Amino acid sequence: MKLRVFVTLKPGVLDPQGRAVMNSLHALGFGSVEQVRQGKYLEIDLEGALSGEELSLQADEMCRKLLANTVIENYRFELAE
Amino acid sequence: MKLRVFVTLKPGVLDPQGRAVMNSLHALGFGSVEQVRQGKYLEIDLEGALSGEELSLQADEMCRKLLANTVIENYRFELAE
Amino acid sequence: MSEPQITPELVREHGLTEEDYQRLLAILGREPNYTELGIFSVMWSEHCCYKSSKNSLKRLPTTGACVLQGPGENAGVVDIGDGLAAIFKMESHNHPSYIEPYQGAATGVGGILRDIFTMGARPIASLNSLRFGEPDHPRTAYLVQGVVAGIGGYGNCMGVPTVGGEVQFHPCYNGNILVNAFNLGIVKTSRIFLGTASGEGNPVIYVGSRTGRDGIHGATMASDEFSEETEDKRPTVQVGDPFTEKLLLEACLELMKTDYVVGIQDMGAAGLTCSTLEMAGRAGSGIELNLDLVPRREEGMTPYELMLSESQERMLLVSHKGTEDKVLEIFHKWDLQAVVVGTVTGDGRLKVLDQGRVVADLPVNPLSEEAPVCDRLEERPADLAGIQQLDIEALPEVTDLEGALTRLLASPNIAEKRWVWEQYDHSVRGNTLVLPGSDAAVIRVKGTDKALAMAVDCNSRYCHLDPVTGGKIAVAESARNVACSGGRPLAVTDCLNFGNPEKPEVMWYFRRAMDGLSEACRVLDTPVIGGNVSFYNETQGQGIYPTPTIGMVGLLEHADCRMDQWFKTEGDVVLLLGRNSDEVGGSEFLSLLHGRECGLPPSIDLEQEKRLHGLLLEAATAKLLASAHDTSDGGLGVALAESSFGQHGMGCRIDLASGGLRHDLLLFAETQSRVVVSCTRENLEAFLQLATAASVPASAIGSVAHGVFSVQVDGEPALECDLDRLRQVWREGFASAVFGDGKN
Amino acid sequence: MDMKKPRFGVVIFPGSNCDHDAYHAVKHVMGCDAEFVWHRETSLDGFDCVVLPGGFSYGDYLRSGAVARFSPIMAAVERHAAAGGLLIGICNGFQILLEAGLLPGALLRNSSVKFVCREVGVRVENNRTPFSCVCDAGEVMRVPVAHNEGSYFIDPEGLERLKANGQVVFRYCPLDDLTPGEANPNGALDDIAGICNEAGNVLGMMPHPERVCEPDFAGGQGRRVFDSIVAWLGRNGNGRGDITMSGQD
Ligand SMILES: Nc1ncnc2c1ncn2[C@@H]1O[C@H](COP(=O)(O)OP(=O)(O)O)[C@@H](O)[C@H]1O
Ligand SMILES: [Mg+2]
Repeated sequence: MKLRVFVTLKPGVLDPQGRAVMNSLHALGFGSVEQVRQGKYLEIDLEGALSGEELSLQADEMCRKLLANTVIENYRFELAE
Repeated sequence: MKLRVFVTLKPGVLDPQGRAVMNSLHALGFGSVEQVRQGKYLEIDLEGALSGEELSLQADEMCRKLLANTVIENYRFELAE
Repeated sequence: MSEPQITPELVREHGLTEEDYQRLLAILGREPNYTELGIFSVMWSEHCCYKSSKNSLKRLPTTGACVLQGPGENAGVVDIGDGLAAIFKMESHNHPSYIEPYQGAATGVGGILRDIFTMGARPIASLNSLRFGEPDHPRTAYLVQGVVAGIGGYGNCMGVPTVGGEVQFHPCYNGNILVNAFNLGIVKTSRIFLGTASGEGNPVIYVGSRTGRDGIHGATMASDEFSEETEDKRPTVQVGDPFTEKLLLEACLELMKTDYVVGIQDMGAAGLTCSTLEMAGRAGSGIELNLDLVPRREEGMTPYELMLSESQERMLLVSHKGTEDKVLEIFHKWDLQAVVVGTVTGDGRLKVLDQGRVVADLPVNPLSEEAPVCDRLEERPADLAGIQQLDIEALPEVTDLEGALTRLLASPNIAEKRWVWEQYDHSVRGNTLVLPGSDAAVIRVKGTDKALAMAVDCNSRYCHLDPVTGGKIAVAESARNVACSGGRPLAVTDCLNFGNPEKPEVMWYFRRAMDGLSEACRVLDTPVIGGNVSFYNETQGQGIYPTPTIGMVGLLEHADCRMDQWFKTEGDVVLLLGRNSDEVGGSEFLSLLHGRECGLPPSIDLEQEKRLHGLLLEAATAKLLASAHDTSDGGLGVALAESSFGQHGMGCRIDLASGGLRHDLLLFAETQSRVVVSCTRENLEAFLQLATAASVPASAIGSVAHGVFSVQVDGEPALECDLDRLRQVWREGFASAVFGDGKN
Repeated sequence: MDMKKPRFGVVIFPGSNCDHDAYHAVKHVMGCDAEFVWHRETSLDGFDCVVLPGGFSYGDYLRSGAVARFSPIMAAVERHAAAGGLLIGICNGFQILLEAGLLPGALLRNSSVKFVCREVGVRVENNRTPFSCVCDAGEVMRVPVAHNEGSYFIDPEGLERLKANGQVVFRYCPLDDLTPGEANPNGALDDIAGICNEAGNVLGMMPHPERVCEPDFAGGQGRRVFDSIVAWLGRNGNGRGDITMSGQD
């Protein structure tokens, strides 16, 4: 199984990296860029025979415990074969 | 328009972050984790009236020029309303 | 697994000439297999065997009273008293940093740190010497950002302060930047470890990161010119893992408190190949290596790949038989991989096994001893005589001296480098007595009264115009920076960055620069204890200027006798040591204000230089001086301004005697062996006596004044500047030249 | 009064690199007892003050402090804090305390998106804590920062609570006209450089006082923090005296 996790900063939390990327894109001539938010993307290979429901619970636990800091970040994940 | 960009390390390129996350997940009892690769995820808001084809070209250019370091990274993107 | 046939093409692709190959056949007594060919190829690459430079390097002075270990080991060692030694070295990571600036620079730092701690020393200070192309070249900003972030990223994580360095910009580096990393560590003289594999039957242990397909052919890549095809070699770029290296550092130092270790060496270029061959070579022993036991990061790796991989953060060590379990335990405590992968043998051969098969079986000594040495042709560049011409009289006089000073201070070569060194943790370990920004960094040696001063320097424009003089000045200036901080220059490490040695002009430059370095090191009594040669710094046939960078280390017996370059107290007397002249050839002034790079660089009298250092040291020891700053790029005018930019807000009021010199030349010529010092009125007499005794010309030229920058010549106003504005120009020059206004 | 020397425990996580500096400051400069504690240990019994030092625990991979907070020693750190023992996290140590929930808020990437190492002004906002009790209110110390992720963040209600409880112990402030760079080196909310918990016995700060405890280093003003700890421990007989956090910020 493949678990894909997306971690993003919560709205309202400053994102200096995103801003720096936006400025660079503007400098490169990509004027249509209005906002950039930078987050993390994790690809996790899982083995084992957990069912969909249990797997989801486990993935959620990984995110809450470690992968995201819920004080400042939101997370979202996808499970795929 | 929303542009979502996923940047990942090329296969074979060392990913010390991914390894550290994996070790930590193991220590937390998530023994089923076999591999972790950490990448970047960017959400970019675009304004303007470019068509699908042109937009794709532009997005691709952004990735090549700035968002991904193609020496060691691969990228992939999605465009959505 | 089918391996490529050995064909003439394959041999050539491995960078071996027909002659090299015949030599290889003679050593082996048979055809090599693919793995063996790979091993020969990396061992006989320029990078590993110094075939073009060996003969010239032999001429460098490498011994001296303080030298405990000269070139040949991972790094050189000097005695600093109190039972302690300083281990230091500088190394280049130019090509990788051009391809991937962050990772290239980061792994450069990682490599030099391993060279230091592999000998048992704890790294306590790093320096870096950087060369980029023109500030407005399209790639420069990207490269500057990446290289600086990479050096910081690795060093900061390691907890080793980066305390100084230099950054220069010149079009000759547009396609070939230079990233030279220096590190210094401290060790007890009784606990120095060498890279030797002695004692038949002793276990050979692999520690650190797993082996992946990183940088295969990196060692040969460093010996190739860049070309369009280099693009394809890109995946050879390696990613650094400073966290693992930090664990490796702590584990190694913990291990080195025990008596288990026989020898230890890091795996740098050509990883397992180089480390096994060199360790066995030094001991006159052999090694049997079982590749099945080598930890791997990827599946299906061939013996060729395993032997040639340059994966970072790995070490090889030999321990006493029977202690291996205890050794492994220490590494495991630090969450590190550690495995016995072989045994020391007595047959003088490197034998490599893979799945029960012998995949390489080579005699150790002949491989290095009979490595090819090239007697490269040399030829004086035909156009040199032309560019050495400069009619100083005919040079239009610059009358707007304030404008000239402002432009010089804003030039990214002279402007403050704060943008760079604020990205480096320069105060971790709590020893940094003189922070970046002054002539040399001064680092206290904990547990003693002592401190070490260190600086890196090279003026490649001088070397381009006259390599002998340029070489001498690189040594003299770095030593002068150390002396200005109160240190007695002890010893040198070098990083010799040149173009393609197969070009006779490059070789001509190289040998002349060596002559200059050798003579200066001999006269100043600062032996070369290690370093590195980087050839092939060329892109599409365009080579860099010769850039023999010098890293100088000096000792302060008493840390509280240190000096820095900043004026301190209103009313202190400002003095100039040395004599002025109109030697404006090769200067920053000539380049910036006249757009010309020509003439001969300033001349240098090494004996005079040595007396100057002696005087500075005496004065520092007697605590007579409040500040000392040498004049270098930008000459006397810039030196006076720089001394006025300290935290105290103290500028100066100066009246110079022109001695008949044109005012622009008086202020901006880069005449050597000059230092601007300041002292209290009470100390003036005593200091002048010392100067007279040392036969160093010293003249009082003015006094320290708060918030003022005013220079008269022969009583007439020459520079009346707003100190705050000057300082601001100098502060902002770097970022605005490289990133444009407002950005970054 | 108990004249026993205060005992400091300096925790070493894999990747800690200011551990030696903290140890040097408390042991060799302050003359206190100090011991290193490896992160796999499970007890902190007998320590009057525990230091989580700076560095790059676990390489700062994922997020600073995210992995270290799960180290075995952290259970003992939590017990030590809950029992009222003094606990100070510096730089990476601060990040670990936040990740572990022992202090509120989070640290974001510096607004410059660059690592920053520079001397900054650190103003004492609350001098009634064990970490600032010998300082004058409003006193400014010259202390270096050195970090990538030091921009303190907390939601508006959280910020109000911090202020109301006097939990903002240190703020960045200008030094003098000649020291370049903005007073606030990282974009921290409300210029916050250091905070404590409600009880006042747990402090986290980004600046590195341990690097500048001797006069040769930036004037040695970092020592004020350790002088405070020692004075406070002395006053309370190394016991777990009550901390009065009262008073508005
Ligand atoms: N790359 C760098 N890294 C750290 N410090 C640097 C770097 N470049 C310059 N510096 C610091 O800036 C100051 C001025 O450098 P430089 O102009 O090269 O001095 P000098 O002319 O005396 O050799 C020195 O203290 C130097 O250490
Ligand atoms: Mg200098």
